[in-house]
Amino acid sequence: MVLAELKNISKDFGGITALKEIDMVVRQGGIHGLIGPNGAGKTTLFNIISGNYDATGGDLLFEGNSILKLRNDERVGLGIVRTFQNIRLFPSFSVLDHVKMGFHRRASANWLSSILWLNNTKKEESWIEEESRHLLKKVGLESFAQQQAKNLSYGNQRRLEIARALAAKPKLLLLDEPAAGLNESEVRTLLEQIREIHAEGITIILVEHDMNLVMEVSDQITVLSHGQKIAEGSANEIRNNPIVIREYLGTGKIEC
Amino acid sequence: MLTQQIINGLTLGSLYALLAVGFSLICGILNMITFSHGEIFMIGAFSGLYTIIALGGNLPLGLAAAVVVSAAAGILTERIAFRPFRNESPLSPALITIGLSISLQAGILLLFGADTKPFPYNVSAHKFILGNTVISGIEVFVIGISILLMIMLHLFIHYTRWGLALRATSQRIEAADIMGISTNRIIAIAFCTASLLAGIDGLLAGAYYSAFYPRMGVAISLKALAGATFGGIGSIQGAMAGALSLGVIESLAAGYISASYRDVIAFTILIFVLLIKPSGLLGQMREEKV
Amino acid sequence: MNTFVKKIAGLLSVGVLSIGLLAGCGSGSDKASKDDNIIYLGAAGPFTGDNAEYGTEWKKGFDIALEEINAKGVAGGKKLQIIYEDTQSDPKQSATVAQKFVKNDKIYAVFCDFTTNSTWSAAPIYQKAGLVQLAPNPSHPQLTKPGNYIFQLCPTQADQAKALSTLAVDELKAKKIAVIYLNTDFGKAVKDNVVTAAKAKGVEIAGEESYLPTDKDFKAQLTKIKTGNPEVIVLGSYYTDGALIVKQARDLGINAQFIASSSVHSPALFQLGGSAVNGLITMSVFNVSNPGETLKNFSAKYSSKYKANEPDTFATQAYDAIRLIANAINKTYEKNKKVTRQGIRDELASTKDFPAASQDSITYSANRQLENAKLYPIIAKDGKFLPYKK
Amino acid sequence: MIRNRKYILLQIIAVAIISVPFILDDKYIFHIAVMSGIYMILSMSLNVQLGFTGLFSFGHAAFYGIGAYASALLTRDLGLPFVAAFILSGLFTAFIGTLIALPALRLKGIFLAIGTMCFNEIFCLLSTNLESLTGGPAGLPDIPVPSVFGLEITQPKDYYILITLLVLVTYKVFDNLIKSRHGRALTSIRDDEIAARAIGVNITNYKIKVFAITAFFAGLSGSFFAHYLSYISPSNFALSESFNLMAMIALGGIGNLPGSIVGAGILVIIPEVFRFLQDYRELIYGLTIVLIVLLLPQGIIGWISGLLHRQQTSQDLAGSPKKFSVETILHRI
Repeated sequence: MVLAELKNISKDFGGITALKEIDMVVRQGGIHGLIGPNGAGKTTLFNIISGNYDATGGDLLFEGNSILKLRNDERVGLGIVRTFQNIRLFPSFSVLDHVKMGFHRRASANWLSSILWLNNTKKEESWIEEESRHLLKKVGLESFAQQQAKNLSYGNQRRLEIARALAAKPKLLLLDEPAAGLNESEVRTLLEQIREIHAEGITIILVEHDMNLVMEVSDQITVLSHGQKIAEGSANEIRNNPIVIREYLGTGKIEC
Repeated sequence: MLTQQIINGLTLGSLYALLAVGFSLICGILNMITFSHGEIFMIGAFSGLYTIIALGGNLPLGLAAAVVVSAAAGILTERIAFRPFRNESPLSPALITIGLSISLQAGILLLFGADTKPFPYNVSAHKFILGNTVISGIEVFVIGISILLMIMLHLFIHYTRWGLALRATSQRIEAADIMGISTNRIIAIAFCTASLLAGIDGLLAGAYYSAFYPRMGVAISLKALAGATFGGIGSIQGAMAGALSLGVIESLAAGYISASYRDVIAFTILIFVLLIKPSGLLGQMREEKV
Repeated sequence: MNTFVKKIAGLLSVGVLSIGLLAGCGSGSDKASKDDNIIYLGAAGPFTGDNAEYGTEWKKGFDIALEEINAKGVAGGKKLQIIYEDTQSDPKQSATVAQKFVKNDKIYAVFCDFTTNSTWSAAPIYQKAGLVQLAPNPSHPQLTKPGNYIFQLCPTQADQAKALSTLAVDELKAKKIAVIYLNTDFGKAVKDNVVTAAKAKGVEIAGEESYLPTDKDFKAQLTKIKTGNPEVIVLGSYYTDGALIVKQARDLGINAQFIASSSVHSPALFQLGGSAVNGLITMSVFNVSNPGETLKNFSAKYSSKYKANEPDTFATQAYDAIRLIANAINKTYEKNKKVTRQGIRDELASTKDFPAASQDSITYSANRQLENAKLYPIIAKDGKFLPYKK
Repeated sequence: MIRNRKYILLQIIAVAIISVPFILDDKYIFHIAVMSGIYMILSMSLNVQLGFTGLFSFGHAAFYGIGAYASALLTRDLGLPFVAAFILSGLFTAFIGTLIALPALRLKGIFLAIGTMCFNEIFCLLSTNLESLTGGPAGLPDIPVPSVFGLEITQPKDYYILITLLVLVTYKVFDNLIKSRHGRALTSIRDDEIAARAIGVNITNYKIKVFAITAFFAGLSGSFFAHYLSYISPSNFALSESFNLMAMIALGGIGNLPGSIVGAGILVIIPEVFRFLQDYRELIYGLTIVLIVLLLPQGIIGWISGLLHRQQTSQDLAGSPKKFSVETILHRI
């Protein structure tokens, strides 16, 4: 079943074409890898799916509906949640507050109720607290709950960012280079985490430079180069695709 | 009346402009706002005035005193209010400079009294009369000096090593740091330049209006900030053009619409410009990076 | 924080603390002398801030009056002393100071304030407490409306407007006049009253231009006025801005006759305006052509004490303010053998033909404004104000 | 348990401070306390906008003025009872706040600061010039004495009781807001707008609402001020008043709600205490602002709780935030 579909997506930046007529199908429950050399347009495509950028042309369907007109935050409400390549945490928030923040779209108490601290706010806040602690425990950050997020190690900050995204109960999770800056063992843990998330039925799109990681977890991979899609298929197909090898892997390095 | 109002506006605008480029330099480089620039203008004016009086009318030395004192005050302001908060919220420097501005006014008031001091020389003796339009010598002088200083500033920024470093720093402080530019020194130079221009402006304005008083920098600095924003913070030409046009707009608004609504009109135009182009008419947009 | 800033901060802290201590000790001695032999008066005015220069003139006038009065003593040998509180003529601070003064039962009367705004914001408080509020300078025609404890000392703008329009129309034979005024309660009152009075006399108004208290550039307004070609321009200004306006007008080649309300009557006008103000006619609240004894005496003392030519309106009105209160204190003491706030109010209200400096004599009307306020036209000439004669 | 005991202690201190004016029973003290209360509401609302949401609103005094003029006109000229005018002026100010928010959304950082400063100036100029409506530069005198459900409020003591209630309500409202999901959303906007959007916060909506609610409370305190002094004029709401409010929240701690109460209290009381300094008062006031920002970047409350914290826990929190409040306000403008 198709969860999201990109049709003819293009993006110009002041006359410079960053993406040209990209078609892509993201299957429900899959892990979709997105690779390509630097400047290939991976992050741009990512930002279009998440709603940070507007596409210049084409259409984007999510669960069958066009969502191109929706804002970033509205897409979060539909279940499209992202992380950032250069980790964007809230400097003044505690670890627990970050996860609570993830519940933002799932809670419903309005301003009036919050200001008066009515029953539904009270209930909702204790539900959020409980769920957040539960989630923290699951990702193994419960001992840091009251600490400032910025004092966490780099690997834990990554994990926290993913936990925050998970708290929003995504249907489609967009991971932007989650392995960047992590050491060997942290990458292993990350791999575990991605598998667990996948096991819960969450669809993932993964932009990653770490080829081994992408090849290992993705069941579908799209390769971009110079703003165009040059290949798509399973890890094995991509490995053996002559165009990919020429355009991309031919440099002799899998890393780019 | 139109030519006369434009000349009035240009004179006023020239006085705004020397302060406005200072705002543009400071705010452009640091992305922070200063509220004590008007007081640097004021102490420049006072030190110039009292030097002139003490030396029995030595104008060049008065100007030199204004330059030295205001530049020193500017550098000190940077050390106290800006350097400790680099790369932090612009709120702290804003608050400190508000405090500095209050205390500088109070200090000058204690030292020299509250009364308005005249400039001891008659500066508007020469007049050029063209039909219905009157231009006095001092107006030509004010506009001339202002343009001269702007040209010098332009040359400094575009054709010297320091100017290059200044521009680099205003593009990206961290990058400039990495490139081996001593950003501390560059920012100090920016403050120094901005402040000495403010000091000269103070003496010029004080002499032009023949009025020196502790709060002389308050209203004009707000207008200059508006002018700089109007033209584009971070751009020297923009700030200058903005200040000059603000002066002309004010003059025309007072002349053809209503003096009571002059400032309402000026500020409303500024807000509209900000809404249409938040970086000002000639300013560069800063891209939000995801 | 780097060491430099630390050092500066440390230095500043020491400075702040020591200034605090010094000033504290200095004024501490004042406060210690709580003597039954002293009758305190409150002065709430602009001793700092935008209008501080006018507050400074108050103090000069007060000091000369106190020297005179305390040489003789009031209410059977008691001394008068003034407690100064700065309001910056800010309405909010004026109200705060009022609360402070009314609760201090050693204070028997108050001078408050410089502007109509700050006078009015304190008025309900003085009224409720029954404490005389004598406003030395405000000239708003409705100033005393808030209650029967508020007294005005300045001829109102209605009086001024009558005198100014008579001068412009009857003496100077103007057919067209223009007004340039400070956009505050004061300037607006000048403008409104002059325009009404002049229109009543059938004069054309060639322009009404306002400016803000912070303005120093009036050329835009003046250029506009110039096109209307008025014969007389009326100023609703204080002396600082008044001097600059006349100067800039002359620079622009405006040759009209300037006339101004009494607020420009100050020697500072000449310092700031130079020769440009020559020929300006203003209204003096005091009788320059034929000064009474009181004014002569005050002028002489002022000139010798402050090394100035002559006192301005603000100092003179401050001088009279205290003498009026002292007079009321003496009278109520004679009658009742004691001094009360109420007593001072009653006696002040019934002041009649009191010889003063700012007017030849002062009589309070039923609504506590000057009865028969007189204004004397004077002309500025080479650094002096001379009686104006046609 | 310790937390609970601390809370009770704080409540006792609060009650003690509130009751001080009653013990002294002095009109001047009550007056100062009422003025402090008015500024507490103003600075709390500014703090929610500037401190918690990171919106550089430098023209808060304009909202204060709008509330004051609205309430004065409603009672004085339309004859509405105080309670109705009070609420209506709050709502009206909130409405204006929303209108201001719409263009303000396009501006960031110092540009928003400059824009709101212009708004403050425009408000003052209009209230000076629209004479038929606002009384012009002379202002509006004779604003009716408020009566609350038939009781006339005349004494500073009565005003004090009212304003104390109002301060407590304001505090409770903002405190509830801040600890709810909406409060977290506001703070997330301050910390990182892009990340906030990416987790589902509708930034536009939140900014508008924050403008509205803070303007509402500024309007209420303006209304209270107008009826308390029974006289208002444009100079009450000048730009310098906005700067005063900013100094108050800096003193108490940016992004610290109880801090705003303390900051406002101190900055209303201090100039009164230092009246004896006369000419030096302004100088000291200015230098005090400089010193506070330099030496106590987290404000007084932050500093004190920092001291207490240091005593309680040993070195384990060495890496804990030193400049929590200032540093985190929108590092990218």
